[in-house]
Amino acid sequence: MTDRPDHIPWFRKMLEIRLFEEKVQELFMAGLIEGTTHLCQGQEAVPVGAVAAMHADDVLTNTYRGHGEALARGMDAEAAFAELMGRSSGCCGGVGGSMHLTDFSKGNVGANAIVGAGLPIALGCAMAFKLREEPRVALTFFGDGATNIGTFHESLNMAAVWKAPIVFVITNNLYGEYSPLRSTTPIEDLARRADPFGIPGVVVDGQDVDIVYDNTLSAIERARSGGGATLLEMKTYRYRGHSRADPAKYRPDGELEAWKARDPIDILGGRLASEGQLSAEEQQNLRKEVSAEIDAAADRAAAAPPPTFEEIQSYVYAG
Amino acid sequence: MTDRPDHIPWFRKMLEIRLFEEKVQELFMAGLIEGTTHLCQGQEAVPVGAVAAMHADDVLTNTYRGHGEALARGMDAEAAFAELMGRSSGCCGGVGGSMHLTDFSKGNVGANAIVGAGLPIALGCAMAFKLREEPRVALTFFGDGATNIGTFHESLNMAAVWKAPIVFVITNNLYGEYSPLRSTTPIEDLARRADPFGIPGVVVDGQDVDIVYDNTLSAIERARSGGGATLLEMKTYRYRGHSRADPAKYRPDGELEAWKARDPIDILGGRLASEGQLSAEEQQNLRKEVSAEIDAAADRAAAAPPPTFEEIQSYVYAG
Amino acid sequence: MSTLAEPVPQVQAPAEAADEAQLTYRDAINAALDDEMSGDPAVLLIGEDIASDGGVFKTNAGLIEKYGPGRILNTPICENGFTGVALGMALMGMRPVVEFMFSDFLPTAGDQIVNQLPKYRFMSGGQCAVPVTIRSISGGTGRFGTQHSATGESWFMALPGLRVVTASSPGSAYALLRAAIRDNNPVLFHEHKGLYGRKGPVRRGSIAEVGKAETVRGGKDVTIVATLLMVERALKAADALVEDGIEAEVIDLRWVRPMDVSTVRASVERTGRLLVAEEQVHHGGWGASLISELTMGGVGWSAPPAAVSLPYDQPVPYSPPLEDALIPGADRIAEVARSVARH
Amino acid sequence: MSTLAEPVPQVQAPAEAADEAQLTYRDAINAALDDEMSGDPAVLLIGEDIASDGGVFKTNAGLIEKYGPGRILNTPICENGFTGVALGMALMGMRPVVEFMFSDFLPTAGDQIVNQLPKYRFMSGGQCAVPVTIRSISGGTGRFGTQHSATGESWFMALPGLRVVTASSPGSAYALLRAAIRDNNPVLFHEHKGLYGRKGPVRRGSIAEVGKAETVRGGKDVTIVATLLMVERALKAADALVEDGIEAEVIDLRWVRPMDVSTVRASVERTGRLLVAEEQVHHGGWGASLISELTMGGVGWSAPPAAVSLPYDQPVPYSPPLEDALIPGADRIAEVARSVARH
Ligand SMILES: Cc1ncc(C[n+]2csc(CCOP(=O)(O)OP(=O)(O)O)c2C)c(N)n1
Ligand SMILES: Cc1ncc(C[n+]2csc(CCOP(=O)(O)OP(=O)(O)O)c2C)c(N)n1
Ligand SMILES: [Mg+2]
Ligand SMILES: [Mg+2]
Repeated sequence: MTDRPDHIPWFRKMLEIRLFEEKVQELFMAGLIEGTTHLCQGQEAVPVGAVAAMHADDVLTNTYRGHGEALARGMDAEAAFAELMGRSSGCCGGVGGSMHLTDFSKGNVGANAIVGAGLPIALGCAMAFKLREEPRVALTFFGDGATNIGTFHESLNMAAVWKAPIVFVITNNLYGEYSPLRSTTPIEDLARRADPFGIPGVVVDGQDVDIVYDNTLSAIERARSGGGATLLEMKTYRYRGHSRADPAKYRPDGELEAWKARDPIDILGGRLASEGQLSAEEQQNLRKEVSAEIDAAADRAAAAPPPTFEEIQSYVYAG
Repeated sequence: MTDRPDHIPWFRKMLEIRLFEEKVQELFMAGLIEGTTHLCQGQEAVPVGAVAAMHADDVLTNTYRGHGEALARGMDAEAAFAELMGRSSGCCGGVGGSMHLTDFSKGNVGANAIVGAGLPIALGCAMAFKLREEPRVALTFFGDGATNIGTFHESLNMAAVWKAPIVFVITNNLYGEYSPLRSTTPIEDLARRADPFGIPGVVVDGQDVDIVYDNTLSAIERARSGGGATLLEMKTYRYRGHSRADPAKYRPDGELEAWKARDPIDILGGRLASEGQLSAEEQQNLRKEVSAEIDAAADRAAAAPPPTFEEIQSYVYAG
Repeated sequence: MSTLAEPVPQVQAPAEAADEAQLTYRDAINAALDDEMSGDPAVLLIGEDIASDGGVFKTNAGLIEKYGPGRILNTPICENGFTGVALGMALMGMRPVVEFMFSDFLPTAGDQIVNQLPKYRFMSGGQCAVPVTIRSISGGTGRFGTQHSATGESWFMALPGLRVVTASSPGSAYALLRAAIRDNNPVLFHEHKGLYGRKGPVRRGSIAEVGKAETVRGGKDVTIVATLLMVERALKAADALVEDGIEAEVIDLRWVRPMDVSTVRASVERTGRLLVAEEQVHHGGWGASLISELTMGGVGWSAPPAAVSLPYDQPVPYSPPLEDALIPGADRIAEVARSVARH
Repeated sequence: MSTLAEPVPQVQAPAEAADEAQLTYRDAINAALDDEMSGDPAVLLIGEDIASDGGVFKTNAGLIEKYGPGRILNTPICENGFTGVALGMALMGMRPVVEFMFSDFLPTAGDQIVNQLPKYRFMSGGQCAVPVTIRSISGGTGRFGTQHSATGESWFMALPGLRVVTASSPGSAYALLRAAIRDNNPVLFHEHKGLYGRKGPVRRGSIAEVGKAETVRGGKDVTIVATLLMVERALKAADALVEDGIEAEVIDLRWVRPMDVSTVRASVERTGRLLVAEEQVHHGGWGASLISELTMGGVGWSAPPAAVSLPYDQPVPYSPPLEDALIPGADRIAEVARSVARH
């Protein structure tokens, strides 16, 4: 394992993501968030570990299930909630909603609601860096289901032939909507999908934030030093259904429980406790603290007004 | 090598394709064929060997560079020439042209001018066979360049997950238009692109019609017996430029000559001569015979009228 | 020179007469699928997540149990690929019904929709037919945001060889979907996700006529032409207009291609006034083509025709109050109808 | 309620005044690319086979030698992918010019063109700009057959956030392409493959105004609006009409989005008569939107407007005489103009 940064902020961030998502669910029930939302409880080690390996001026694209990466890159929970509530103070002025927690100031250059669309866009960022000889890297986060759509293939192919500074991160949570991976994908380890492009593909335990961090760091360093693209497959699981409307009845009995037994927050929490860095009690207190912050952020967000048409007019065309 | 069918018709068919394409070039110069055309001189072993392995009720889709497969499946040269000249008697009534030598009566269910488009269409045919439990197989022919577009990936993925009776045939002639394979594709052996779908990928010497036949037959038999899809990579070369307008200046010195030294017609011709099946003189006579047939077919085609709007009206909508 | 040279196909006689039942729009679609699947073994469904739990919008409830996975092909996420698969199946004699979870995804299958489905028969010289139906789930009001709220009903209206149809009610959804599946040509069938819960009469066994609009309310003062959710809102507007002494005729256009200009023309020749109600920007949409055709045909306008469309040139925003304000409501339709009627 | 709410952008002043030269349409495009590339290191070209031998239509001759492979990115065959790459580059401050070898391939990049390029800035709440130009090679007359002859100029006209422009001559190709590349929004730039060899005056340094049509010939009896190849044919028709004593005004529409309705309206207010000349079916095209806007705006028609479009509802066939008969020629434009003028 490489020389590791302080883990307590990671633990805190994972808690923040977990509690943020739970709050989102609650706000949905209360009618304060409308439409749909795609939550990532259970997957927190992936955004936190991967983002920790990025430099501040690296960029990422991600998906509708993108709250984790947004928060991991330091988006303010209030701006995120406000976006989900469609308020003018949201990170996208309230026009984006749950599927678009984009924040250019934090290098989150596009949460996308179209499966696969973010991959070539991230590659474009990477190519801009390469052509301008800037030591920057682009990451793109997407799901297991996205490895079946053509843009996945097109993006990996171009990235490989151009030796682009990019890292492709599959968050393999075993399902694309209601469809289990095996019903749509003929292989189990998606990392294998790197081979026809001659780039490395790595299977990563997505429940362990340290392992996520280490593997992402290697891939990013490889990219930054001119070694080209890597495909990382993070094996993880989403605790909730695909979106708000989905009770996830398609899951076999016991599957959820088995994954919960390797909860990413518990894994890191256990490690911090056993290393004497953060006791169980301290973890409990931290959870309460974060929870209070989340509640307060949601309240502040709810107090903001929606945007006006005048306000959003300038979002359509650039001057 | 499997129990081989009579090779003389294969030799004749390869000659027919070669001379047909040369005639097309001539007719272009004479202004009798307009627009563009994509010739396949040098690649003849692929259509002839692969098609020889098909049953009559198997089907294929292919591309704008599809004269070889059309003739190999028994399309009348006159109907092909007439199509290229835009005559009513053409295989598609003169509305298709050089890029669309489609003939449903021969199981050629679509020559396509969009790179990659024919793959999922062939897969649909294969799935119809599978769902209706018919012992039929679909083949789809496409170029090396087509392995970079998304539909390639999507089609192989679906074919694999559904265990469809299909054979994917890459005619790897080392170039996509002006771009050499290595400038657009990060690996050399495209057969490797089968791996992420868990299906076999086989590199095949596309200059030797026997080897083409054997490998295609195995793949077809595998598909017919429920074994699923195979990706075949036929290594070959096109003697002419991409299309009529292309002098192919991008080719390195000596490359064309090196490939001509392994000309597919010469390879089979040499074998037939050494086996005493068809002497060099007989081969010469056959060439003259085929050449005369081709000329006559072109003349007959040229005598036919173009279609009328009344005639083609019914091509738009099915009743 | 006619610009709508497309031959109007013969009327397809209803297969069986049957009773009327009250069904939701969702259940009407389910019933149409069920009836076509039971009547013709060549009909099968293709799409993402369509087999489990009735599909994302529950339109397929019960079908997997009844017909099994051989008739309901759950696909990976690859719209262009599986639309091509549908085309290939159609060439081999099947009648696939493809589901697009959101109309916004239609462009991901752009090649198959633009270059293949409508042209395949033509460029083969009429050697084949392409009986593929694409069910596409359209429209706003759901707070689905910028990339999940398009109606898309006009995106592919300029393609000879393709038919494009929209369903505004349970009854029309049922009869039109059956017509679409039975048609031997590719049909893009638009459902509106805001209508799934609506109840209405469905005549089981009815099959709509291809290319025929439906006058859903008679009136003499102004003609309102609408599609999808806008039909309901136009009818509501017509109710409100009664108080102003205005009798609005409401036409559900149904088919964006081929377009039934003559039904609209006959109406406008009586009313002299036209309003198109569209959940899209006017520029490039069916409303513009309709107004153009009528004008070129020399209709005698008593007042200039008008459009109630998305009033701002922008994509659909998530923010709920803005989405509501953007999509034409009955009030706005009534207001514009009043000014047209009084002109 | 305006249906064309899009703000008309400010006029961009020509960067430098310069001399007029006679260039081919092909060379005018080459010159525009060269001038933008030399003036701004952020401009780069992306596309298939664009580096070798000047590209398939030779518009890029000499550029690879001058700017090297870092400014001319030759891509694999994957239109959706490389259009997404262009978008990503634009987000990072570059100004990519993407080449689509044939407009028919635009739908293969449907997702990036419909859901990404025009919406990316909007759904981010205005956080970014997307200065991507797509050069798309359009049109028939080349005997390229059903899947390589589309103009496609109207396919994406209904998308707020996108601009769509067409070039009809060397001079307009040059000035419009420079404007497209300089615009901070995604622009779909259509070239007509039948025009590459045409020669005409090009004012080096000129930059066209976004959204502005150009009156290319004055006249008082009838207004003819055209794009791409149809502009040349409309001008030829206008010449022929002189013998009938008809003075036709010819307007090169240029921008399909935003559309310069006011220039056309001003003309039609004088002539009372309008003809749109389109290399497309009328249904769903810009001609229909133009006629609809004018009619809704209350233009006083002296005669019903007319369209010279593809006269049959079918894709473009290969057969040369049929292709020639399908695409409107000067004769047909003149003939219809006569009947409109005499109405
Ligand atoms: C092109 C496209 N097709 C379909 C959808 C609908 N859809 C949204 S999410 C999703 C499943 C994606 O699964 P995966 O990539 O595994 O990501 P996850 O949702 O599990 O994070 C689907 C089918 C879409 N958004 N875009
Ligand atoms: C989607 C699409 N993009 C681009 C083209 C233009 N084009 C026609 S053939 C070709 C090269 C294809 O190369 P390959 O697949 O190797 O086949 P080959 O021509 O060598 O037989 C290209 C780029 C096309 N027809 N379709
Ligand atoms: Mg998943
Ligand atoms: Mg090739």
